[in-house]
Amino acid sequence: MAKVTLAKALNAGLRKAMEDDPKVLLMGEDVGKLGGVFRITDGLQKDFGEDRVIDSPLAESGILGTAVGLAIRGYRPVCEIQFDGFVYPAYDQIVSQVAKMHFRTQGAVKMPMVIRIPFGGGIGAVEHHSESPEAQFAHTPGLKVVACSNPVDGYWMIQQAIACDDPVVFLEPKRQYHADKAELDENATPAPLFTSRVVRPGTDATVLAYGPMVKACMTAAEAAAGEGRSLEVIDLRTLSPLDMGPVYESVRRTGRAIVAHEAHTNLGMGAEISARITEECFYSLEAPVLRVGGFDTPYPPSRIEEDYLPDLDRVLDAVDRSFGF
Amino acid sequence: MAKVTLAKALNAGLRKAMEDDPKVLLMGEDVGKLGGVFRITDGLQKDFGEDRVIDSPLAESGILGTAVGLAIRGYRPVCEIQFDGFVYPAYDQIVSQVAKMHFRTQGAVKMPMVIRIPFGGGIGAVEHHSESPEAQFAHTPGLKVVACSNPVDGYWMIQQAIACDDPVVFLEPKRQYHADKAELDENATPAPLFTSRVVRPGTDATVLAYGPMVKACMTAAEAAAGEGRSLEVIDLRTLSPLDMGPVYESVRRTGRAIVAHEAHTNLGMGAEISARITEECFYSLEAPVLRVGGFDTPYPPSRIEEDYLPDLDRVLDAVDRSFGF
Amino acid sequence: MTEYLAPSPEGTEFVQLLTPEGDRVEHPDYTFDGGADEGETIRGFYRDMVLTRRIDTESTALQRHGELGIWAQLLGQEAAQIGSGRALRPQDYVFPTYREHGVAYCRGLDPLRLLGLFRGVDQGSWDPHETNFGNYTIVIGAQTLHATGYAMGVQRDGLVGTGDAERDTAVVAYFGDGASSQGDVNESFIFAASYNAPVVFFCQNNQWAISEPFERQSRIPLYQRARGFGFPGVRVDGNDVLAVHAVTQAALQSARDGNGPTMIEAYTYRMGAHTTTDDPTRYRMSEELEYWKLKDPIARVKVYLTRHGLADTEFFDAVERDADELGARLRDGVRALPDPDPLSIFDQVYAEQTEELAAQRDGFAAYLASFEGAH
Amino acid sequence: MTEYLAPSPEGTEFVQLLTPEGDRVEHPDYTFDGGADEGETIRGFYRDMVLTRRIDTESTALQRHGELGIWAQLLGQEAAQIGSGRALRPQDYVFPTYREHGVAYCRGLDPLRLLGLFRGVDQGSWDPHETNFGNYTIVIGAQTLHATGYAMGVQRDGLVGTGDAERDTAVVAYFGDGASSQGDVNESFIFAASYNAPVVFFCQNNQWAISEPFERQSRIPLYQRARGFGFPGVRVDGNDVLAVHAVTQAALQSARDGNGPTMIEAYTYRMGAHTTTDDPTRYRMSEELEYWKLKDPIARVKVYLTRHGLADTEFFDAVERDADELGARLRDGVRALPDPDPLSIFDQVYAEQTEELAAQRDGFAAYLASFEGAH
Ligand SMILES: Cc1ncc(C[n+]2csc(CCOP(=O)(O)OP(=O)(O)O)c2C)c(N)n1
Ligand SMILES: Cc1ncc(C[n+]2csc(CCOP(=O)(O)OP(=O)(O)O)c2C)c(N)n1
Ligand SMILES: [Mg+2]
Ligand SMILES: [Mg+2]
Repeated sequence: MAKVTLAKALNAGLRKAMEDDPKVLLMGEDVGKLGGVFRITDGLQKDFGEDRVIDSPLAESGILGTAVGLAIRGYRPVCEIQFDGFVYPAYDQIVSQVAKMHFRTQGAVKMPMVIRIPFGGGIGAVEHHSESPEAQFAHTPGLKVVACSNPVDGYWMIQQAIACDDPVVFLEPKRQYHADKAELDENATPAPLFTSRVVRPGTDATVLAYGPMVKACMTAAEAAAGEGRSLEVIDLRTLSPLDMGPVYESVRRTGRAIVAHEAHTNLGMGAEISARITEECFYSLEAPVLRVGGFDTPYPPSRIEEDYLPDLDRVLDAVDRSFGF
Repeated sequence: MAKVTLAKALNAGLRKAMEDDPKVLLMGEDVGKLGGVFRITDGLQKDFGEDRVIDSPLAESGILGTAVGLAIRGYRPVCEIQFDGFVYPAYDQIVSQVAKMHFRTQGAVKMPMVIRIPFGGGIGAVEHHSESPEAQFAHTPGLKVVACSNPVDGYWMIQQAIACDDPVVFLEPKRQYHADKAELDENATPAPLFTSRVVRPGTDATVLAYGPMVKACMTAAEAAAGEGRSLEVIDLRTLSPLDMGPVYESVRRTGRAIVAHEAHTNLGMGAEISARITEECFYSLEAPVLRVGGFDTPYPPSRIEEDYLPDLDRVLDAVDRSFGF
Repeated sequence: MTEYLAPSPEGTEFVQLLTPEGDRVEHPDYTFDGGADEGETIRGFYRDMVLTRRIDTESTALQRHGELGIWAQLLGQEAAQIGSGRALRPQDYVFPTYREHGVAYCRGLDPLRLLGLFRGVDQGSWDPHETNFGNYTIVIGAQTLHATGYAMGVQRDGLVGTGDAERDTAVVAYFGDGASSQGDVNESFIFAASYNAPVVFFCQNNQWAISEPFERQSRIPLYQRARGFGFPGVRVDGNDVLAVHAVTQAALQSARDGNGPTMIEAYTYRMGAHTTTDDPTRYRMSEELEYWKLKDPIARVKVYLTRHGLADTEFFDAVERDADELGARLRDGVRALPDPDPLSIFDQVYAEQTEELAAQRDGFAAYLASFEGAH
Repeated sequence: MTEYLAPSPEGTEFVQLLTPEGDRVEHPDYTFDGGADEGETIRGFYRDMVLTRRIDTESTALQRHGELGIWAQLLGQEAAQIGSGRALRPQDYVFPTYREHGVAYCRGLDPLRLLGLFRGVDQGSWDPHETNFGNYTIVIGAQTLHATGYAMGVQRDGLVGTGDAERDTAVVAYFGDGASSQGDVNESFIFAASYNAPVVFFCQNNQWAISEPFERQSRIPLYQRARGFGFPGVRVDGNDVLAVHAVTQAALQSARDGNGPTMIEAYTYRMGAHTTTDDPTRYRMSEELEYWKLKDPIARVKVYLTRHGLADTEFFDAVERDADELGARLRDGVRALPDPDPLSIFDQVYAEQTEELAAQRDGFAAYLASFEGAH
């Protein structure tokens, strides 16, 4: 297969999952003829029919609530939330039903469901189209939360999420959908879904990221190398559960850690990761874990979103501050 | 005024606020004749009428959404969510409208609204009646979040929250509603709303809590004193913004910090507080900030909730572990 | 402008087949189908209702004695639940609220499973697939969407309109008058209508949502809500087990045949408190209760059976004995319900356990063990 | 069982006062109130619609030239918006979606304020109290609850049914056919009916919710939804400015008089794309567009004015010139819209700034300053 974008890779992954298991359904607003506003489901209704690629009425709680019923009936619904900011009408169904059903029934009822959410900013959109809601879902027991950062992971992770018997909130960095292409080998064996990955080895400091921030951190590492600083970059990939093993191992070597995400810094993933690293690697830390996140304001008007979003410079600034300790 | 319970103090505070400002309205399910399932609004509809104490149809999004409209019209709605687990149907209105209106309109529209939520467990209830949703609101810019822990604070904080021109999520430890009484002096001058308070001075370690956990931590400090350990206990009172000044000051003295809450540990308030303390007091820490929280499972059946809830023993256990470093 | 019916106590369209006085009456659209032996069927309904009421009164007593944390009473709603529950076929599927004890009984779920939830030893964790009776849902209205989605699954399984009575499947969503105000319930109407899903929306209008009267939720009869969404709605005397059975049977068959959703408003009354923690005297008149006592769902059937010599004292005594036995079984059974192992909760969060949570479990186990010595 | 009307292209009840061919027709319930000088009023409507369309086409062009990030087109919905917008009194209050450019124009809001949102220099931050035109709401349906709550406030202010035309106040909630499926919209019907709030629910059924046809949302005409909630609903030709004006005027007056909510379904068509990022060719037939072009809301008024000698070429030319001027003003104005100061966002989160956020602001200011030297 040729080089593909994240959008195409996700589309191919969804197609593969639907071929492999007739119980897999896609649901959401405009996922049919239109193929979704980002075209991630492009062509799937044509090939799998309206019963398996379901255009829903305009109601997110309805989408998630009916998906719960379909799951009880033995289906594996993959729900598309059109934009991150529109997941909240479905929040009650996700937090009180999807997340708790397995626990409530002591396993008698499983929720093999995927909730696809294009997330993050940087596309010049209006309000509610650039949110990063991951921390709220990661705080909710019963849900699993993952974020892909590149086409190859997108292709494999979406299939693994669909195959998982637990509900998975699947975060897609919309800013990357049509950006960098990557070579996709459909015969490769992917890493397990709930694992983080060292994407760039280094020795001086550990930089943790996921989704859209992985790219920024890789560029930052590149730049830092120029200045003679070797940064190890880890793509967390899974946010709940967190795969901290490789992180602890890395921080024990480097003694310094920086966590980056677009989500608000206050109570973002960085808070939990900082707390855990400090608990586990206390004596190895040369500096406190530093966080580079979106500010604690609502997402701003698009003309200044690049000021709001953490970028290469702010990551490097944090690295400098870390070495300042 | 005689000694009062938290329930009575909140009722008195609401009454005072309604007397002071005719624009203050109470809304919610069963807040009228019944006075709410916890009787916090007892007698208020009788005295202020159905236009100011409004029994709403059974729809939380409807309650919050109409409250937004009332606020735009110049009213100061105080919405009661019957139980913590039932705030989620209103989550979209809270996160995307209440929290963002001031920012969206650059201050042209204010949201002087209070969202009262009886929260936490320990009352032997069924599912959804013992949740601790504070972290999700604290993660949301535009909202302010406070939690009272005793009758005197309840009386003052509810009035201060209503007087605040920003939306305030007001968390009430339902387990304490009808527990310990306290002497209430209505002529005293209360501390500002968004301040934390040292409720027990100490020298060896700092224990941070809010709402229902303050009591457990005070008892723990009592017990620790018996074993010759002097714990300083701080009632955070405000969760967003956090008032970290007194916390840093304390931790710099003691070198050890323990944060306790009923909410799930993962991404709970303890994570943010741990991250901030580590950032600010790095060189003063003798041990990592330790967290004592609810487990990362849904709230369990009531017959074992006491095992689930952090208590005196688990706080002391954390203190021991802290001294183990 | 479009006309609409003004509010009226029992609505202009009100299906009744057995009056409070115990007289059978005709209705143009509905007749009771009692099967081969109608008398036997009605005796069965009577027995079902008496046993259901006993489950309720017994559980209320158990709560008073501290054996249950709370109990949601159904007193007065027996006909609505037995009439609809007995109209179900084995393959049909039920999505209940937290008050459908009578429907649970019809589906063959052991009442002790219900008590487990109200005692707090579990959260109502029965396997719904064993009885096709879903798990109790406490968040108001949420289950109506689950029912609609399940019905969409039934459509995809090709089990609608095949004409095979053993296979064609309908789904029932139970909800209350208060629930009719929730967005989820109205969205379930939207989805069900849009996909023509085989679901019956069974609303027990028991006049109250805790302390709020029905009028707070709607100013017109609730069954008329369905009109606004493009499917039929009907109001039935919820205290008339024969009418409820007839109306539900028709709605279920219509769904199985592929004619889509129907809304049924069972007009009834919550004779007890909302739950054992509620105090209705704070918000409603005792006259109202007296008025409804005259419409008791069980009494009218007893009168009918007696007057027509369809049942004798022997039968009624036998039913009482069965009720006594059931009561005794519940009393003994509830005390025997084992408290869960605190460590078990860590294993029930996910189908595929995470290392994180397993570690938290081990940590807590070690912590608990650390006290073994102490005590 | 309750009857319901089967789906029909334009419904059985459809208020029209000016045909697509430009002929005035009678309707039993509604007559157009053109005031002292009807001709003048209708010419005004024509001018309003032409200018509104120009705002739309100009903005679409500006988006193509990269001056706007996105634009939500109203092409084809001019009559629905001008007809309703011109029926408002100064004291009435509007809660719009993101597409009510014509209503904004009627309320006297400078179109440049709208462009600020679509350019991304702000989020549509006009002060709604200056024009009684609320802020654009992007989360589908949310504003219908705000409108209902605002109307509840109007009731509490005693400004309903006083008989004083200067004071009695109505509120209008605009929403789309797709929005009718959202829980919030249906809950707003519940609350409005329960409190008999003075709110008019104005639905522009433009046949599409992005790529989803109206039929996905409802299988019966949308105006009938109101029946299910106990208040009147009416369907009007949304491309007939006279009918929309008449129907809206009546609904507003009914609300001001204390008769509660009304739902209006303005049956119209989204002639453009959903937004400038949308590609309708993926999901709808060009025939459909051709069919609706024949119902153009502006053309029919021009024919009417001309045929009855109510306007001459001079008038039409003058309107064109006004439109050209407006277009020029928008082109120049939009480029002049200043980008916000990145630091300003920290000051707009709260009415009472927090130390926490002030500190974050200072930190960011220092960080930005650290580059001053660099560049
Ligand atoms: C979303 C939500 N809000 C509030 C509650 C609290 N609550 C439990 S039962 C109830 C009233 C329900 O009334 P109704 O739907 O008529 O059912 P009934 O109890 O009368 O059978 C309320 C408000 C809840 N369980 N869920
Ligand atoms: C809660 C929510 N879900 C999804 C969206 C994305 N979205 C924006 S407009 C739209 C379609 C709205 O259709 P309709 O209500 O008919 O209004 P129209 O755009 O046709 O004027 C959708 C799905 C949104 N803005 N809000
Ligand atoms: Mg009820
Ligand atoms: Mg539309």
